[in-house]
Amino acid sequence: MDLTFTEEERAFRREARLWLEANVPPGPHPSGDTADGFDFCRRWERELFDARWAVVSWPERYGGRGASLVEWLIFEEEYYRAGAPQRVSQNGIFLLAPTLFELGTEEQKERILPAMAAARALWAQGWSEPGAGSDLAALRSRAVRDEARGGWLLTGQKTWCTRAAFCDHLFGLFRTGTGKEHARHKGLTYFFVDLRAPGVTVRPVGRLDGDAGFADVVLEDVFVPDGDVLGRVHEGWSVAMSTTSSERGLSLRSPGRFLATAERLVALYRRERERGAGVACRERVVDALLDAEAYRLHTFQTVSKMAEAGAKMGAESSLNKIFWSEMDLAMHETALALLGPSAPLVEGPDGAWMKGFEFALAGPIYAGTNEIQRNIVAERLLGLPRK
Amino acid sequence: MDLTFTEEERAFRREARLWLEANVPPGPHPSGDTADGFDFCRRWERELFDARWAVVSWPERYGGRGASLVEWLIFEEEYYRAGAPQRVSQNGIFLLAPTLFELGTEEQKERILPAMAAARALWAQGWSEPGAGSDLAALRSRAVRDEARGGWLLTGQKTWCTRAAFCDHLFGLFRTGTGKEHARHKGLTYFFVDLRAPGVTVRPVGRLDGDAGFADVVLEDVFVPDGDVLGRVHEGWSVAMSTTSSERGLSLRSPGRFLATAERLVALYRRERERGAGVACRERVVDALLDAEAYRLHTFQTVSKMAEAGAKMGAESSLNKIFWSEMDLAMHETALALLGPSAPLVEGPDGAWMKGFEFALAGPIYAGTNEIQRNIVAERLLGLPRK
Amino acid sequence: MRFAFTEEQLAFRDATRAMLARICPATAVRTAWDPASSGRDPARWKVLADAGIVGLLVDEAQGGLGRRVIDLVLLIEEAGRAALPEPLVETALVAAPLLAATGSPTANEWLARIVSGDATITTSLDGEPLVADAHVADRIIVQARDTMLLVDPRECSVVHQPTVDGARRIFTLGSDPRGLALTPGDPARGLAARAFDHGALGVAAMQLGLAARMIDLAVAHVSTREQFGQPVGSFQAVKHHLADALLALELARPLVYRAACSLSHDRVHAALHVSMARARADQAAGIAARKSLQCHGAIGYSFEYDLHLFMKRSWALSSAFGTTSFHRDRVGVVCLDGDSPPPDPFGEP
Amino acid sequence: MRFAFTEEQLAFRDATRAMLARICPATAVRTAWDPASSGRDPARWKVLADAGIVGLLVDEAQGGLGRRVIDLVLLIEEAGRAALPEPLVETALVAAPLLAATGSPTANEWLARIVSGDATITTSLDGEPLVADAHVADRIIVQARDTMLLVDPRECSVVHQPTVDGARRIFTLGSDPRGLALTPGDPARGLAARAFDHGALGVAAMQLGLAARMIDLAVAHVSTREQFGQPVGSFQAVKHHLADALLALELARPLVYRAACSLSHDRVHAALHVSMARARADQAAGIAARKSLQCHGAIGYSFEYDLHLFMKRSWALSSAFGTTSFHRDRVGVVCLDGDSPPPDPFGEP
Repeated sequence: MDLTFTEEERAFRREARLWLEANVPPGPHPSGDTADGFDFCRRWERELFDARWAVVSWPERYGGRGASLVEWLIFEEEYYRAGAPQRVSQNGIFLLAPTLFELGTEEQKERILPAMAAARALWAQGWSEPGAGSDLAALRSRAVRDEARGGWLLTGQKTWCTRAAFCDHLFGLFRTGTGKEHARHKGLTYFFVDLRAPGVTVRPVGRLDGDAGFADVVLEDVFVPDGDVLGRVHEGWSVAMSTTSSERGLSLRSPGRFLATAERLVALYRRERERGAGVACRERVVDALLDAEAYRLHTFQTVSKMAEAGAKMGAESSLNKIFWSEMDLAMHETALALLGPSAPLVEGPDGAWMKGFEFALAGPIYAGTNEIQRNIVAERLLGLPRK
Repeated sequence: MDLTFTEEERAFRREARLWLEANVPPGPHPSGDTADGFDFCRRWERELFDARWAVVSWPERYGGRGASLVEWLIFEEEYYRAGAPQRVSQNGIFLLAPTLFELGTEEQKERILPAMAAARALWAQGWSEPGAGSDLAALRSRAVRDEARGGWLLTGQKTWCTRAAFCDHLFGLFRTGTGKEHARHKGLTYFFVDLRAPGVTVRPVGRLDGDAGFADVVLEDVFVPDGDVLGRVHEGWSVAMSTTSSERGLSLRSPGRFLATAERLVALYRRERERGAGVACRERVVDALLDAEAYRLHTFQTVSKMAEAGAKMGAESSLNKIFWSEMDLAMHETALALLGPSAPLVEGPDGAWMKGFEFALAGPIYAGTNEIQRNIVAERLLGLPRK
Repeated sequence: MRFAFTEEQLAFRDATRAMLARICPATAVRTAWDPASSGRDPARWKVLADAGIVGLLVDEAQGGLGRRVIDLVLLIEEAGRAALPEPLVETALVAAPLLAATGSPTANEWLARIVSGDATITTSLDGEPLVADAHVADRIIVQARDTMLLVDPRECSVVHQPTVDGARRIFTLGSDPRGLALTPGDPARGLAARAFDHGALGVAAMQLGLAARMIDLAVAHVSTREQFGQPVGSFQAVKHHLADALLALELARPLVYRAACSLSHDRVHAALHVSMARARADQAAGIAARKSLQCHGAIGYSFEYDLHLFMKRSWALSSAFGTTSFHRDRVGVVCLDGDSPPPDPFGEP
Repeated sequence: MRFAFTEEQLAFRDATRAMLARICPATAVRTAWDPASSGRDPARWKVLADAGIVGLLVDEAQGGLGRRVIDLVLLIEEAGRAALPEPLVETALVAAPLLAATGSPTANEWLARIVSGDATITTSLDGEPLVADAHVADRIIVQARDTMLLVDPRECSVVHQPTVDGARRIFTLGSDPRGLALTPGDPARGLAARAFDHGALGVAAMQLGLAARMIDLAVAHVSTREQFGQPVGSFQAVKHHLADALLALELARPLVYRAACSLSHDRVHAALHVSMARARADQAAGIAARKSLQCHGAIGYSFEYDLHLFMKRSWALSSAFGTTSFHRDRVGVVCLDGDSPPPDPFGEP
């Protein structure tokens, strides 16, 4: 066990820090869930890519640096430390790419990954449907074989597609099997959909926090060629599961984000302490520090294990997801308590806390509700009986 | 709405307070869950009865004062305020008696109630069985008809019978119906059992807190005459439900108990504050005060409603049970945090907190676990669908 | 000892609930979000005034109903259930009794206008720098230490401060506003303290109604929404979330009603009782928001669905007339910090 | 950066777990409750010593294995899993390094006896008035400000203070015990501070093992116990209770292992890291106790069932080498109270 960074890791951090300090545009940045903000973020993503910081852990030939997982975590820490803009490439990079690396064809990887990294093509996820939220296997959107054209015709409705109003592509599951043997988790196929293709209608859906990045995506006989199927036909569930495991676990919410929030919270505590307020919140700020520190160390522990044993994140990603989502919410609640009378304000220097609180409220819901995650922890990690 | 006490209520409180101040033996009192302590408590119960404080809300002819529910609450407050001994008559008075008043024959009431009030006969409850805890309807102890002797032969095992090692009688449910139509909640009958009757074996079971009041009661062909059936044969479930509703709700844990605990907690906080400790616990002590106050007011609200509308406690008793049991635990946890290094000690002036904590841990379990109670709240008060 | 509302009080509550369902459905609250509009509906306000609600606490001599806080608390709760955008707490529960108590010559004139629904008045008390509805209020009662002024907001600079709740409009006032002096010297502080407690109690009552509404929405949703082939509400985790929300609400209620009673009778511990009420009513609404949203899943997170209207009002109100933390702290100050004993826990409730 | 134990460390842990399952089953812990006995088993202690565990941190020159805290932490965790009654933390993790650090002439002699299993030594540090195992310890290291004495407990009055855990024996010492001076002057405080942190880390490791054991017991119970025609463990509320317990445990682990690492390398923030570890390990054990008991229902509440042996050890240990509150507070003191910035959150872990 060696909890000091290697000389290489330190050098990597220094390089990242210097570049970010020199290049991060001064804040506050517009939200990537608005049209203008999305454009701003897309331009920023391109700068990141040009400096080879967009996808540090990817192989160089796809635009990365072949960085280790520890280095990737270091980059993430520096990214949030620098207060850099929101990453609108996130769903592609963190949800789709790991699956593509594992199960995509060489042609797919070369076609999709560099464009994704360079923010030439931005991706939205298409998991949920109006009748299939936590119960993803209940999805009903279908794909019908179009043998003549060598592909599929997709029909149905996807909902809660993050930033789909602005993205270029969507990935998601569609029901290809129709027989009884294809109910629920069986007979699904993982597709890539061009959001500009004929038959696609994107309808923005307002979010609780007022931003409009969410969208419903309605598909009517949208043609998708065979080359845009990921993995095998009818086996989309197991293809998708490696992605949702990423979403829940390691990659979507790296510790750097929460270290940065905790640091801001400590600064807020100190400021309010001088005003004479906040004593009652001290215990909660201590908990925020403990949470952020525990999550950082836990993640280092996980990547050390993965690096050594080549292990994948399994049900442990559910533990992560419960922890970061509830930590994030608690930190923002504490900040609002510290802000006192000005907590409800959404503009000015402190307004970001209320916006952040609203966003944090979604954490225990998306990527599989925390109720589902606790079931998974109990059943898969503790071995409790399924119903 | 009038939140001041009437002149009669004040006079009642004064009288109770004066008598208790003059008569409560100096503490600490032995636990009623030990043999010696039980005898001590039984003698005390007799003193209470002789002064007509044992069962203030009962009619005078059974040994009470015909006091109102508000007066009963006032007596309870004064009782805990005075730090009077544990009431080993509790299970009879609070669990059996309300049912007996409602469903007992005149003969049963006259035979059982005065003796219970005078602590000549002390009662244990016999609900749980080894295979039937939260799932009370799974009980398997049986009663077989003995037509010749005009009664029933009881066989089976009851467990977690509070103080049964020292009590005289037990009340509980036994399966009298055997057909398919008598499964689960049906075909049960409510019996009184003499714990000295032939065929009864009482086996003390140690409790987590070291006291030995719990017992298993094993019955082998124990004869119980027809006169010791409460309510109708085969309808014991509905008979028992009015009792468990009392147990969960209003009567078993009156607010006085928690007001007294909160008062002790405040004193402990002030003492520890002077030692320089306890600042971090201030929020928790505030919560204890709020809890105790809320529970007191909520109870006054309930009895006002009951007095006016003649309403019975229904599923609301489940709300009460969740609240008082979790409040009690939180108060004791706070006290232990305040005690600091001496928290684990079980003797000396502060040792009562650890003992109280251990006892409080049982609260969310007995009388129907809080998980079951939350189901009841959700299904009966909010109308959520049963599975 | 009788801790129950009268038949009349309950009937007035039921009528108010029915009326608000008609004049202030969720769509109306949504309309009040429109930043291009004032977000206020004079016609709705007039209905409330005509029903006697706005002038409930005003003396009969000025055309009011001459009632007490305890008669108003259930109606404020209904306003919470409806997320009423208009400043009912500010005008009916804070400004009206404050005006009456100043004994100022102009007070009666304004009280009559409040009763008739022709005037809304809000307040800016010491330590409460944010003023509700300064964009529409006819007057603002501004207290600064020992002075209390009746200020015409059109004659001083008011700056809108956008909050999380688009229907709640909050403003800062320019420094040193000028207006008509209401009380000379010392009494101002005492009156302001009482007004502050009235406002805090009003917020507590609003929170009860908001919590109840959020729970209702969640119950309706989980009873019909199916996942895994069964209603979401049949899952134990969902049941327990909503049971927790109901528990917090039901145990907060009596604290709020008691505080209303204590204010009505000017009881010595009224301020403590108000703070106890706020501590738990704010908490109950916070739990109801959190649990209801969670039980809704992503649907509750969409702007088109109504839940957020109530959640956001609750968050916004948690900082009005003292924050939740302020009120919790005040309980500690009275009961823990001093060396004098706290109120007798076995005394009058 | 490599946050993982070595194969050898894991193998030593596995061997220790197997050994403790043999020499310290729950029945043995129950035996240690007997108030008529010392509650200690010299034969068991000898096995631990022979395995090299007791003397793990002692220099090879004195017969020990010359290892670091990071090599011991997993074994202490196993002692927690077994609720080992003997003073392993006190002797192996606190007294032995403290003795060695004093450089006192008699230290080596006692270190050799510790290694061989012939001596147990516990401590009484400033601010920690309660001494473990004074009834059986061969010596007690007593610190009072700048002095540190090696005291023979038979030569000073020790008074048993019964705790909730019958297997944990705690004593107060008579005032001004006499004994052999170990260090003159100032260094005593520094050494004692380090010993205190060693003890606190040991408690944290014990708590991890206790928590794991309690969760194991609950999982085993709810997987077989049936109510309402199905295993109790198939109810969602039960699943979520135990998931919460596991969550707390798994997120506490890395804090404890990091603290062990920091102590091993005398890192500048080692004391802070220890307090972070204690804050969360105590909490995890508390949650495991509460949730496991709840999932057991009444069965867990009986003295005959083993769960309480582990719960009570956990409660007793929460006050040893600083209370949970003390350690939480120390995190606040370092990171919040001063005006100097806290440790860089983006620095070395």
